[in-house]
Amino acid sequence: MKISLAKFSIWRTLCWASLVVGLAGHVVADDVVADSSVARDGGGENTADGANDAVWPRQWPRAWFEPVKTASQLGIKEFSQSPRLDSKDLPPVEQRLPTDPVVVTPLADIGRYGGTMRIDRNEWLTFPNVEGSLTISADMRTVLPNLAESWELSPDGRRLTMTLREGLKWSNGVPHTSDDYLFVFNDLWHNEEYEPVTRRIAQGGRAVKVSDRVFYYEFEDPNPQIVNYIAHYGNFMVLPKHYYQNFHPAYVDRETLNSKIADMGFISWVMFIEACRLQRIDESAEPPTLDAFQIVEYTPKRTRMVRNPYYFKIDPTGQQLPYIDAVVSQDIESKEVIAAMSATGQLDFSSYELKTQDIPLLKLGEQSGDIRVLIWNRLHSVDVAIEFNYNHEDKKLTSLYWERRFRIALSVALNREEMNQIIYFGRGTPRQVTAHPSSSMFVPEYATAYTEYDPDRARSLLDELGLKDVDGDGLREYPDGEPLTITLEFMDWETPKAITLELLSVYWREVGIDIRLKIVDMALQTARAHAGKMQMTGWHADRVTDIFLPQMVWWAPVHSGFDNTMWNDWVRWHRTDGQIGTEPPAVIRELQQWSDELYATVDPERRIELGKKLLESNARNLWTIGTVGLAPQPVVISSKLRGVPDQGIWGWDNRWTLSYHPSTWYFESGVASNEYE
Amino acid sequence: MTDNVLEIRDLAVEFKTDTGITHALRDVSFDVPRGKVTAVVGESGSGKSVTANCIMRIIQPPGKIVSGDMMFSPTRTDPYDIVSLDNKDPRLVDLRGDLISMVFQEPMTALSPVYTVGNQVAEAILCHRDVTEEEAWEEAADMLTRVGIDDVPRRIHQYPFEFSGGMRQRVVIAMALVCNPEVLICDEPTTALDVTIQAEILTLIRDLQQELSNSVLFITHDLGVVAQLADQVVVMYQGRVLEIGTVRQVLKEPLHPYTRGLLAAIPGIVPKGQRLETIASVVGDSDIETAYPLTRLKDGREVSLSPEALREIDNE
Amino acid sequence: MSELTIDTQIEAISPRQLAWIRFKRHRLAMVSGCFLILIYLVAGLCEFVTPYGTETRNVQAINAPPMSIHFVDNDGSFHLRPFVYGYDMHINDDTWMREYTENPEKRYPIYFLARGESYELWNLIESDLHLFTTRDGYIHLFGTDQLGRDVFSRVFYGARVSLSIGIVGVMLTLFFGVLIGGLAGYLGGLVDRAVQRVIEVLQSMPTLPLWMALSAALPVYWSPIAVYFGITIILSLFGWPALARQVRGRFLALREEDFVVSARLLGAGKMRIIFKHMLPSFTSHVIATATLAVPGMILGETALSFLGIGLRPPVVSWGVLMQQAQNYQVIVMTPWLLIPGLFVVLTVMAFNLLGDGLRDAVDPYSTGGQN
Amino acid sequence: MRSYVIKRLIGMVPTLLLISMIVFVVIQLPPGDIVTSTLDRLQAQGVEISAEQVQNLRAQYKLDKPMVLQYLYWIGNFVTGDMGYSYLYSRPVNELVWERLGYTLLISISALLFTWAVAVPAGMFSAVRQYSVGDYVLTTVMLVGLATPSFLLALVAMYAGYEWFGISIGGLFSPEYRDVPWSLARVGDFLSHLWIPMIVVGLGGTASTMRILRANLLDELNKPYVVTARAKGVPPIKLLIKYPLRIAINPFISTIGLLLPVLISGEAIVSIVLNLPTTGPALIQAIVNQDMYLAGSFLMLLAILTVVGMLLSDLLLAWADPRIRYE
Repeated sequence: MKISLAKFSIWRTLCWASLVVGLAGHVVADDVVADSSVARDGGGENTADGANDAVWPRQWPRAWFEPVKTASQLGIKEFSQSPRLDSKDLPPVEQRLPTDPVVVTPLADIGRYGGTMRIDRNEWLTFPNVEGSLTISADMRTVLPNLAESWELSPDGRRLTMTLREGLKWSNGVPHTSDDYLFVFNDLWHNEEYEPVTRRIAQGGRAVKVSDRVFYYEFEDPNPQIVNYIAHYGNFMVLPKHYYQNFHPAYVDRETLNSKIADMGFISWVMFIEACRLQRIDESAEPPTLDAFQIVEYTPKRTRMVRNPYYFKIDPTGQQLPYIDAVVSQDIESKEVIAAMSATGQLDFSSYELKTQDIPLLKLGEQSGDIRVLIWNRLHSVDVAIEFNYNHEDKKLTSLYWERRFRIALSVALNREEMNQIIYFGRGTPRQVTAHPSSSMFVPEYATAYTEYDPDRARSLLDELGLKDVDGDGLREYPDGEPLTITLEFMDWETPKAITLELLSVYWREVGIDIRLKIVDMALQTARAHAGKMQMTGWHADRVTDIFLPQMVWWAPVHSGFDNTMWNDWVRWHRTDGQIGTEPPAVIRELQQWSDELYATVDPERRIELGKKLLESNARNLWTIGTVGLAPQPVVISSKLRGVPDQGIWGWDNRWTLSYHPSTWYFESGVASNEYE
Repeated sequence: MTDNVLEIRDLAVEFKTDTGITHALRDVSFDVPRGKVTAVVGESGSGKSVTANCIMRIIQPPGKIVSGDMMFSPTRTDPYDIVSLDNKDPRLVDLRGDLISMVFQEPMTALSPVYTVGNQVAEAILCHRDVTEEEAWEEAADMLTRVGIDDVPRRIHQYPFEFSGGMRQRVVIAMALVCNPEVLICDEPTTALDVTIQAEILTLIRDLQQELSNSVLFITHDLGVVAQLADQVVVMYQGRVLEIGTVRQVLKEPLHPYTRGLLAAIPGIVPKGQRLETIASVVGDSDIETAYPLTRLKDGREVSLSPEALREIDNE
Repeated sequence: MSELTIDTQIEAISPRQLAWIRFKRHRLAMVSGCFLILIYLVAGLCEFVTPYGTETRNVQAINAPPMSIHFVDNDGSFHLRPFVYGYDMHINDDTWMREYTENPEKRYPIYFLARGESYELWNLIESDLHLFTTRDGYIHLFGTDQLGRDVFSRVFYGARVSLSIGIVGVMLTLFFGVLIGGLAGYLGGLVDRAVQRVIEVLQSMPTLPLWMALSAALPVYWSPIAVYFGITIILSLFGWPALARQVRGRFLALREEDFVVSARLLGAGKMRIIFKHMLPSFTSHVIATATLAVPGMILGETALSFLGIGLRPPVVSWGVLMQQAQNYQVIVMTPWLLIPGLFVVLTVMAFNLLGDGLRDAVDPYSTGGQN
Repeated sequence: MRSYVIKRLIGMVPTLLLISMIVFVVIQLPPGDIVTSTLDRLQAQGVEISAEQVQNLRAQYKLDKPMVLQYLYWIGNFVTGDMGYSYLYSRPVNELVWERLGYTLLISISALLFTWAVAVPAGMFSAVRQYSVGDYVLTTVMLVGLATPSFLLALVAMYAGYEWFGISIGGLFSPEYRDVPWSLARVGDFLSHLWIPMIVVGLGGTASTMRILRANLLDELNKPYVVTARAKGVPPIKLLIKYPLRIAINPFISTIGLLLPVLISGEAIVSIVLNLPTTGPALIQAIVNQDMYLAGSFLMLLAILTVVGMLLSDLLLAWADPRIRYE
């Protein structure tokens, strides 16, 4: 038992420990942000030395840490295409590829064309259609070029200039230009109908076109985080203007637009563009894409995608990517069925809806030889972070929340090691909510603060607060004798929340805190989170890597949403400069100020310093309580699927598979494909 | 060919129930003469209907024929013993409805409510004759007319619940006679009907019998009906035959005390002001309980009496 | 069932005695009745009957299979006191499965009426006496769930909730059904027509989708006990029409009976006539019908809880237990978590058989009464 | 007959109106509404929305109007075939419901047929061979079927289907047929998947149907008209079918209408377990996500389905039983 545990975590422990020590000063996101050229060269240097091989799985090609090379750099002159395209009435492949195509390094072997990948619809999130101007390196700290061949952030952090690659085309052959970025930034994000309140990252900004290939984002205040934002979120910042402008009031007169939208069965153009963009409607098959696959058929039950003939990436032998011809995603409504379908080889790639507890079943299915079960590692700091609603209308409750001793009591009441054994087969890590070990702001002590199991201490802390069991039912009441019960509402998505919280409620009841669980769905969670009605909720603590950490989801009241409803009033107060909401206590004001400064500073040292301060505050005060994190994530693939790394990091921060280049995944011979035409 | 179309000998039927074996028929023997009307009389439970059901071989479990034989001598086929027929014997199909047919007590329920009368009458023909549906319906219409139903072309398509009780019984009779059976068994056909209608039905049966010259086995408890209709009378009690004779013999000069009792219990014969006799008051139950074999007398009648009583009769 | 006891003092056979005699002939119904009495008894005393509480976890036995009871140990010697062997748990590195092997070293004898975990019976009587338990080690006759909780104990704690929902729900149904059906049948006319229409409408709606919609509308902050009653009320909301229809029919027939007419002529009030004269005359039918309605309630609760919109932890009901067992994994990996389902099946069957028996006993001519 | 049909059709109108009111109330019960769902989408992208904007949205969806008006809008549009807009799927409800409703209907009807195909012969056998071993075995099996929660049955059937018959898990098609146009092979594949939900949904109703039939038959078997027909010389099997069965079956032609809501309920939960593309899973999704128009349309259409089912069963009964027709 002990041995196996050790064996499994060697990689992880080594990885993060040495990374913090050895790499922290070397290749960090901040350098990249400050100067793109450094990152491009730096990445290359770094992966060359042996230390890196020890940190990251040996299997990963070092090219995954570097800026992509182009065909001319590697001297590739001959290009070829999938036989599927031979019969099509298309220009030759050389003309479809950009002037200097991007070369992607596969995991190991050069792949072969063909096959249809079957996935669950939600898996499309993780098997991404994510081509943005910038992208993330496999180390989750470095920003790399993608559609843009270079970028430059001005020293004051106010202007980001992007230079696109030459000859990029949408999947319908229409040239891809700066206008496609300007359309999103200026015409959507700064349109009052589309976004009544401009999102934080775009506030006081505009996009300006220099040429078809060059444009820049300019901001009133320093906004260096825009680079990280684009690296992570860039695919949402570019849309085919030539298609969407037909549905935008700036380009079509109102009456025509309204009647057109109404004819299509929509209430407003905003809803149409949103639904189309998020691929929820039949029309989602119409707009062209820059991604590896384009949708050709959309129904509420399934989506069919085929290769984009104008995709801009090739493999080292000059073959146009992707290798796989088509992807079919079906809407599997019953989540319970997905594990069974995965285990019986009915899906070629499946992970998003799988949980750690599913691993034995999947491993059993692996014996049939149809599938392989890879164990990746979730990047979530903890699988369930407990969120106190400090602004709840029940003032009695919030004043209790505000007691640090109360939060500490609740934290040490949790037997995290037992949770780890029961839910994670002992292969997770008991933790608090803090940065991911890969982060430059990670401090190990913050992760272990108040994680030791000490129910006696919890009881005495609660006693100190005057919470006593008056009526003898084993549960504590308020000092004035009123019953104390907390309702925890949560969505059972992604990480194993239901079982974790069931266990948590047992521990808390053991120290006398009455906690009630209620599973809710997205709409209800959102509604109640917005209204600040939830007394307590839980969400997995992602957004903890360097790319994402400055967004300040967990560390300070500057963001609220369905996933974070700890302090809505304080967030509002901060966002509106005190016009609405409530002024937070001084200690919270301080967090907001640090957060603002961290967001705006262009000084990498200062940023790390501020980040650590915020993390320390959380470790000391336990604004949120953590459970178990860095847990194993099953990834089920068809045994015929090649190019998927055996070990990977799983989560939203790195867009799940983005840096492992799904376009280079391929099917071994013998896979039938009837999906293409 | 014998004069009797049916000769029943020593027929015994038992019903096995939770409480033991009930002897429904014990050594029943009598003949049904050809072309005559034989009436079987007796009170409820005397075994009249069981006898009829035995002849049709439609006795339901737990009832069972345990012994005896019923020699059936139809004109159309060779004679055979009905009792000995196997359940799957093809002759059984001809027997039921073709050679022998039956009219039941309850005209209200003897017809299925979900089929038209035409359908149910024609079915009887279709079961036995190799004719087309149209021909069967024509024959059925013909028969319905003969049993006195008006406006047959319309009514043939109606359902039983659209008919009055008497009309329904006419339909049942039509159904029974449509194949021109050699024996017609009427199991209390008029009991459930109004008195006026009773008379009409009886007239109908008698007229048709004379017209078609079938043999009729007429089961009833009504001695008035017997007098009107029958040539020969069989008196039954508790599963036994007590007395057999011509209608004149039995009704005018009953030999068996039970028969006498039966006659005495008929209202109307009793002078005004006198109490109506019960059978038990005429003959003690114990007398009837004692079983004696049927003895054939000189005048051809048969009676089940103690040797003493028989001697007495002889002496007269 | 107290209605069915025979008063031997009465010489003439009352209708109830007659019914009891008829009922006794239904052997299956008798067996079912005994089973139900037993399981209600066990559910009522589940703190005593089960060795552990609902939240007691055994971390050494996560998803452990049921233990078998032994009399003969590994050396072949016989012990009068039955015992179980403790488990050795090992997580297989390849399959990630928890593999359990019986360890002959860990022999845990079973003691009856022994001291164990302390509890409060009905939140009143404090005790630690259990029907059976072990002194050292642990005993999981039905195995354990994913948190290492004893399935045996949870099944019977769950029985308390599920079975009481059946009874409480049927009581509510009865109340609504008899009241509404009775009024409609007695008053007739406009009221009757309106009730008829409502019954028709409610009966023509698929119940489960409506239950789903209503359960989803229960406020999240409701306490478990409030949710319990909420669910019960929702379940009975669509149960009463069938009963009301039947009651109405009986009322219509009874209304013309002599004793009712005479009561009316004597000037008795409507309510008095209904409750004093008419209701008692068909109590037994109502009881039989109510018995047949219980399974629907129990199945309804399991279905809603199974869908996650009924009861929820820490309340333990059969439906809540089944919710854990709702996926393919359970059948393949931990089939013993389906044991609560077995109890649902047995109980529902028992109620059906008992109801049939009762109905035959009180009304031998009704359809379906041939068993 | 015609006047009977017309009378029944007119009688449906108030029923349906009443149902629509109940449905409307039910879908209004859960907290939250469509505006919150819209907020969710905007918020997911880091957008916060102002109170005024919320008000505008509410006005846009007529949520600021009184309940009665909202109901009238809804039912008025519904009658004219406009079922509103699903926010969950971003599609007009019209486009979403029919295919699912079709599969629901298909499964329910095949379950009904299964119920009959099993219950009628089994009931006949049990009645004719009353108290035989076969009678007890059949009764027991049916009773177990009746007592087993349908989701449990579905789970076990899913497992058995995969382990023993190699039927792919989830859905109504094998993977290779899931996404191709209809063909004979696809129909075959569909049928090979249909039997699991068909049996699981149908089994619950089979037990009660069989028991009713058995009892009815036992009542009818000794009726005089059966003896008459027997005496007429009708062969045994034909006799059984044409006479007692024909009558015994009438009372439960009228129960088809009552069976339909039960089947649809069963279908909903079974489809959730088996992941079938029917109304059940979509309905629960719509309910928990407060997709009011979608949930309301499903509830309403299912109710209409059963009301029409009841009408049809009444008409069928009238056709089968002349006594009713001529009343």
